[in-house]
Amino acid sequence: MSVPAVELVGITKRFGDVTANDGVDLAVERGEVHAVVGENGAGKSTLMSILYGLHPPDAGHVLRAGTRLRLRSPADAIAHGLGMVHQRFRLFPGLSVAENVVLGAEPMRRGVLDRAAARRSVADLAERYGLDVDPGARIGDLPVGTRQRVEILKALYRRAEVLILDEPTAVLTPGEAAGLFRMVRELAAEGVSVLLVTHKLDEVLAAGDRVTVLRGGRVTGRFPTAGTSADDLVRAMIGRSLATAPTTAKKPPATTGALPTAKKPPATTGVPPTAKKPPAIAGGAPYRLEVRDLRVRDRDGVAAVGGVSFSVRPGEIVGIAGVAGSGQRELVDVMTGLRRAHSGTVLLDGRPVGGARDRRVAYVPGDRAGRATAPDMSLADNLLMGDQRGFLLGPGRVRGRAAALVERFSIRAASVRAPIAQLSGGNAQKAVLARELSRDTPVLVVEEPTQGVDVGAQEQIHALLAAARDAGRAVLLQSSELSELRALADRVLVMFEGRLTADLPVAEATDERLGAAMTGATGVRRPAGESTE
Amino acid sequence: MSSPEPRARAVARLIAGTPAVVSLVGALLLTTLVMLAVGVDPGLAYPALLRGAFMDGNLEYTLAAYVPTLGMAVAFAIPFRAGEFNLGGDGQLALGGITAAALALSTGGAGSFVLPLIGAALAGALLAALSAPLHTRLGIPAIVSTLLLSVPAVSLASYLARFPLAEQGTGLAQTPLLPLAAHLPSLGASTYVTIGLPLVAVLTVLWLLADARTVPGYEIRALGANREFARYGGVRVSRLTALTLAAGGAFGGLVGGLIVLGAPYRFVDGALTAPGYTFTAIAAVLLAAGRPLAVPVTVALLTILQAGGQGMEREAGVPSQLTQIVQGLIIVIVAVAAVAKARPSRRPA
Amino acid sequence: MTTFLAAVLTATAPVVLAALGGLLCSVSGVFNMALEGQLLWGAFTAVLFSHLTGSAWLGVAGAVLCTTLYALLLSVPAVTFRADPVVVAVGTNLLALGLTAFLMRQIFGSGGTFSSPELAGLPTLAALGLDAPVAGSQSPLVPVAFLLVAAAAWWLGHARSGLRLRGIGQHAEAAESIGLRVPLYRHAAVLGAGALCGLGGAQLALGNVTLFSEGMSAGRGWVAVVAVMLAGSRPWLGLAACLLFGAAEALGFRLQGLGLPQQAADAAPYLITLLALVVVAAARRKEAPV
Amino acid sequence: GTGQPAATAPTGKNVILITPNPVGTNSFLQLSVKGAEAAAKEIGASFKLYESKDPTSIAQNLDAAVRAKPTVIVGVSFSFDDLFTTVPKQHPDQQFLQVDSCAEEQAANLTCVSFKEHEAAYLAGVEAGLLTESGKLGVVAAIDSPFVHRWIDPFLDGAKSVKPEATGTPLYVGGNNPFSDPARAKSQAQTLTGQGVDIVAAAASAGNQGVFEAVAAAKAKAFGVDVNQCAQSPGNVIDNVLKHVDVAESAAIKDIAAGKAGGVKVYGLKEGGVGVNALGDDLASSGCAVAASADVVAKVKQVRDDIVAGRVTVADPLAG
Ligand SMILES: Nc1ncnc2c1ncn2[C@@H]1O[C@H](COP(=O)(O)OP(=O)(O)OP(=O)(O)O)[C@@H](O)[C@H]1O
Ligand SMILES: Nc1ncnc2c1ncn2[C@@H]1O[C@H](COP(=O)(O)OP(=O)(O)OP(=O)(O)O)[C@@H](O)[C@H]1O
Ligand SMILES: [Mg+2]
Ligand SMILES: [Mg+2]
Repeated sequence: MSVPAVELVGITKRFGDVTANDGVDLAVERGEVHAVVGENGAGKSTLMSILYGLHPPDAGHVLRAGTRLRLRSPADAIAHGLGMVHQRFRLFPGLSVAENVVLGAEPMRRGVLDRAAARRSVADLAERYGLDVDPGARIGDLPVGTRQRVEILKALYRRAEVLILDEPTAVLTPGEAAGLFRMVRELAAEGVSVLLVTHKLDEVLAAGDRVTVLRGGRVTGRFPTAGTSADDLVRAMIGRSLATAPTTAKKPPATTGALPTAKKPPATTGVPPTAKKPPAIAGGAPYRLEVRDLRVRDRDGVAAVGGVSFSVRPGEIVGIAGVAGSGQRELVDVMTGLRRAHSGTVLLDGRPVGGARDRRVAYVPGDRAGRATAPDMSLADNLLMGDQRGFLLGPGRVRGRAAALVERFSIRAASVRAPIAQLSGGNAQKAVLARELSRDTPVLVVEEPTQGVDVGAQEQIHALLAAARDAGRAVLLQSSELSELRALADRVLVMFEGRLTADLPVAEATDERLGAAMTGATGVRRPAGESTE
Repeated sequence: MSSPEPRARAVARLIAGTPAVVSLVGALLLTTLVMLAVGVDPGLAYPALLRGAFMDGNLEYTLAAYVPTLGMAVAFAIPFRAGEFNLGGDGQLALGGITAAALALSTGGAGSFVLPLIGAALAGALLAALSAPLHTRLGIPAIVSTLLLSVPAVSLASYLARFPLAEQGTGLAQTPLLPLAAHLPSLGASTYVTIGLPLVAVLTVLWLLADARTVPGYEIRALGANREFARYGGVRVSRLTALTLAAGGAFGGLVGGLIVLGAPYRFVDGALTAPGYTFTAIAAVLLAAGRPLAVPVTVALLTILQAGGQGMEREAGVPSQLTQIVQGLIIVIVAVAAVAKARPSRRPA
Repeated sequence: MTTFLAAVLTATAPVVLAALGGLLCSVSGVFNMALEGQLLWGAFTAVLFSHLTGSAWLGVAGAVLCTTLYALLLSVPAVTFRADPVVVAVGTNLLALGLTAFLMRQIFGSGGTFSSPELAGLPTLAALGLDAPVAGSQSPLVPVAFLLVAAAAWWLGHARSGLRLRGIGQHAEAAESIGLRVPLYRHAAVLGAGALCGLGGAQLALGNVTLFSEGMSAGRGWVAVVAVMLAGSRPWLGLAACLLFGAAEALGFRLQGLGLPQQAADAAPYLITLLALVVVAAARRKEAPV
Repeated sequence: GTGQPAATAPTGKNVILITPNPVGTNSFLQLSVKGAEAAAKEIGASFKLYESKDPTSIAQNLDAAVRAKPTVIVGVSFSFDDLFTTVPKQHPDQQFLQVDSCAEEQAANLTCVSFKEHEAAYLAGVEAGLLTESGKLGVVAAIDSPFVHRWIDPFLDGAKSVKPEATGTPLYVGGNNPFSDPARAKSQAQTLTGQGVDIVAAAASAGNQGVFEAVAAAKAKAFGVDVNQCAQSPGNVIDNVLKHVDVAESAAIKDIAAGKAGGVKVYGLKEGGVGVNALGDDLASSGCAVAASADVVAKVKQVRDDIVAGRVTVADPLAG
């Protein structure tokens, strides 16, 4: 075999008591797409960061084409042809897309930054790889999905010979993800080595050549993708098979050790939840949540939501799909009380949602660092938010409550007193879910619940959502994973340019129909008595 | 190539393990060198520094300076926990002081010292609270507005002391002596250590408790850590911003009142701002680096340095410029030592 | 009116230079509150070198060099050791106050004020043959100060290093991950601010007047800090803030002559600046209703 | 300050001087240090200077001084009025000297030295009234405190006594460091000269030099304060309002050391404790511009005699 393009040898890394990597060996050939999978907190991001010069390893070293590297900072890594797309964005909020992409390797003309050239090359790259971005837009104004695309453009622009992608598709739409993998294959064909960290095993099997599985910081499996099944990977990852495939979580969740038994309504065992009659609401109203002709304007006075009406019954999960920036965010903001509507109403159990954050709605935001957590606060403090009541607040109570949630939702954290920023991406997401799902509210609004969480946790989260539904809560689920929507939702709403372009029972929500509605195609069936105008 | 490396690294780690010690030792070495260079005998200066802070009856001055500095530290720290910078301490101090003086004079002492203190705290709170709507409604950050409001407030107090409330026939711009009933009771024999000390101590403890063990304290911390997160969690962001600024301002005003109601029992123009309590306090809070419990300690450190500096001037005959040089250097070095304990590294990725 | 304008320009120039330095630091993500002490140090070293060499220009050069070196006292602790820049600044400001007063006694043999007919001050533009109504009475450093603002505005917007500096200030980890040496840029910004304060101090001590007196920076560095807070990363806005402030101050002097109390004149620049901020912010609010 | 760690004198005598502010640029405080140092030397005592930073530290310095039990404790200025009302009574064996003011209730062990600087300012005003061409006078003072009006009001009164139509404008430096902001003082003097003022009296401490620079450029003239400042800007300074703090203070210290303590010693024109350079024997070599106008000098001497004789009384702004 030829000399690997890059090789990690015996990498060990500890953070205090946590051993994130424990003697990891990993080699990537030239032109190979090498996937790295593992549970949340298995040490994937840490390994990639070491390779990229962000962390010095405690032991072990990195070889590039057979030569030992001294990686003191990313500058050294970049100098050796490495490029990385981070799980957490590293973008300059006040600069434009083009500036973000070229910074550090700027096109110059007569000693001066050549903005026109920068925009052109960014536009060209974006077109070539089918990534939809406006090179002139300010990063701070862009939705997360678009930001992710900018991160990818940055790596492409630098023509890295070894490209590290840490969960690049976590916030991409399926179309975009497909585009990304086409691009990855193309790059590999050009001789680029790609390290791909992801939780989506279908992506691994489709796009990867080989897979390395990490568990608790150690390598627990190495597979060629050919002839390997998702189940093989899962077994290496979590040491057992999944009881049910994630896509079938709609069925009553199988009992696994990690599941919160308290949340499981006893009546559901063996009975398909969809067949269950929704429990009655006080006052006899048929709907938990009613949205009537809602209109929201954004900062510039442009209609972000232009007349949306729908309702959610108790015991129903309603999915929301749509390309990023179609008004989902504003809609959710109004439903949670975080934003005032321009006109229209949102009723929750017959009473309007109002003013400040409405505590009757549990809400899992899609923007983890921006809204759902305070990265520098402790895990315990993060788990408390929304439930702070009364006046006195003993640290024992806070930590005790946190410890219970950590236990119940199997969040991997060294200590509940450490900043949540030290948690791995997926564990932070689990913490947010734990906090919101543990609250007993009539309505649950969830954005991208499984973004960045491992397959085991995905299964668990889906089960929890189903349990919430079975408990009679109304669940609104916004997700860019169509499979997730189909697996969980009873109905799927599609938004396009601030309006509902579809309201389909799940059985009719095929990829084609959803895709059409997401791009504004009309002719979609609407339930009687409701209108989108 | 690789054999000497681990040893070098081990040594580096050993040193890095005790950076606070190393930098403190470095600090002392450096200041000693500076002393020698400028002709001060360190053998006289250091003991004089300590004596100036603790002995020969100096302890009461150190305590007397500790009280206002600690009060101003809390005045800065409360809004700081919520992510707001209160740089208007001088204005709150002066306005509180002149309000206390005006109340004591106009009531002829009928309100004892309690009414003037309440008035002082309210005046400071109102001034600081002005910055809240400027931030939440107009987007003008408190760090700017508090600073811009500070000088006018100091000027206003100075104007009042110079004209309407002025004592006649003296060379200084000052109010007349305040009525006896309004004087702060002293603790023990000293005139400098008054009940201001237990008052500020109790209030500080209350703040520390509120910060660590109450819902508002938690919400304030969350607000400071991530404003959007707090809003998402149902925190009344605007109201809490105003509340923290007002609470900080109240501390500032209260300290002004305490100074005026203590010796020399009048508002002397410039006397409240001249000692620079505001900035010493800010430095102390920043030194505490987000650990509220450390604030009383860092305040003590800087106060001792200042009180001791005076003693050093008097007793070792060190001229005041040299005291400033030594203090300046020590502050720089303590700032380094405070963080040298390797900040918790943020995770990447 | 011309004397008024000339007075505003003269009074503003040192503040503009210091503010520009502070702005570079704030763009790079370091909050620089050490301007006051550096301005003082610049003024002292300018007078010292002018005195030693007999040339005002060598005085300026000496001030720039010495103040850049002095800025190491901020940059090394704050950038290399990541100490809190505000605390460090409190220390270096105090140090500058003591050090200048001490060295003054050692070198010039007297405390308080040093001035001498032999001390070379900066020539006016008129003396250099450039006589124009407002400009004639200014030292060459005054136009230099305003040109430097223009240069900085252009540099931050168009030069590669300027863009990188802005990026570093916005998100240091992001800058690091694209291989930028964050500390390097920050050191450069802080030292650059030192150089600018040296220039500002030289203008103050050899341009505005020709002397050194203890504590003569007299709060100009703090005004510069306020200007930086107002301006964010926009040099023109910083200049505007300085000019507004300077104009309000000069107006205050004139109104004092008409019976306005000194305290009101002292407060005026701050109140007018705040008022201007409020008006601008309110107008912006009206434009874009939420 | 110029405080040197002086070795304890063999006699065991010592003098402690406490200033209300850092001495820094303050020529008045510099003089008081000079006087006390000189007196200490003469009586064979050691000398220590305690510079205060603010009112609180004044009290602390005083307490520390009392503990040191020196021959005499000297406190400078009004800032000691409150303290010297109480402290000397508590320490009857300790001698105190207050310079430039006197505590309301004077104890027997407190000696006071005060000055009628308004008389000297009046004389300077007479000179200004005679020399002004525009009839517009100005004053640049550090801050608007009652105390500095002792230089402003009598100055303008003196000018009006010889030129009734003269007008006067006082401006105050103010700002962050009013006592040491020559640039701002210069700017204010420029404001005045821009308005046609041709004589500016400077009472701005370290700002004075800025005033001199401004008048030099505008072909106007200035007055200095406390010490002879004529040489600082040759040809541009007419005269100075002098206050011989050093002389008076040193005399008082020597008296106290000799056992003659107590009472208030007031130094006016009569006692020679205040004055202007025009009255001095060394006028010709003083460098002051007034030397060129013999008639002005003659008039000043006449007014001085009138004041000493009580034919003219100068209003003390502080007495009002
Ligand atoms: N800077 C840090 N300080 C402390 N602990 C850390 C730090 N970075 C990572 N860890 C810990 O190291 C372990 C591995 O984290 P890492 O981010 O590598 O996981 P991951 O495999 O990327 O997980 P995910 O799939 O959730 O992103 C976790 O337990 C995490 O909490
Ligand atoms: N300026 C911003 N700062 C921080 N986070 C932002 C910002 N803009 C958008 N986001 C985050 O990006 C996410 C998407 O935002 P946006 O409303 O534009 O898209 P959307 O319509 O909700 O689509 P999707 O959620 O499918 O990406 C939200 O979760 C939001 O929290
Ligand atoms: Mg990760
Ligand atoms: Mg993850």
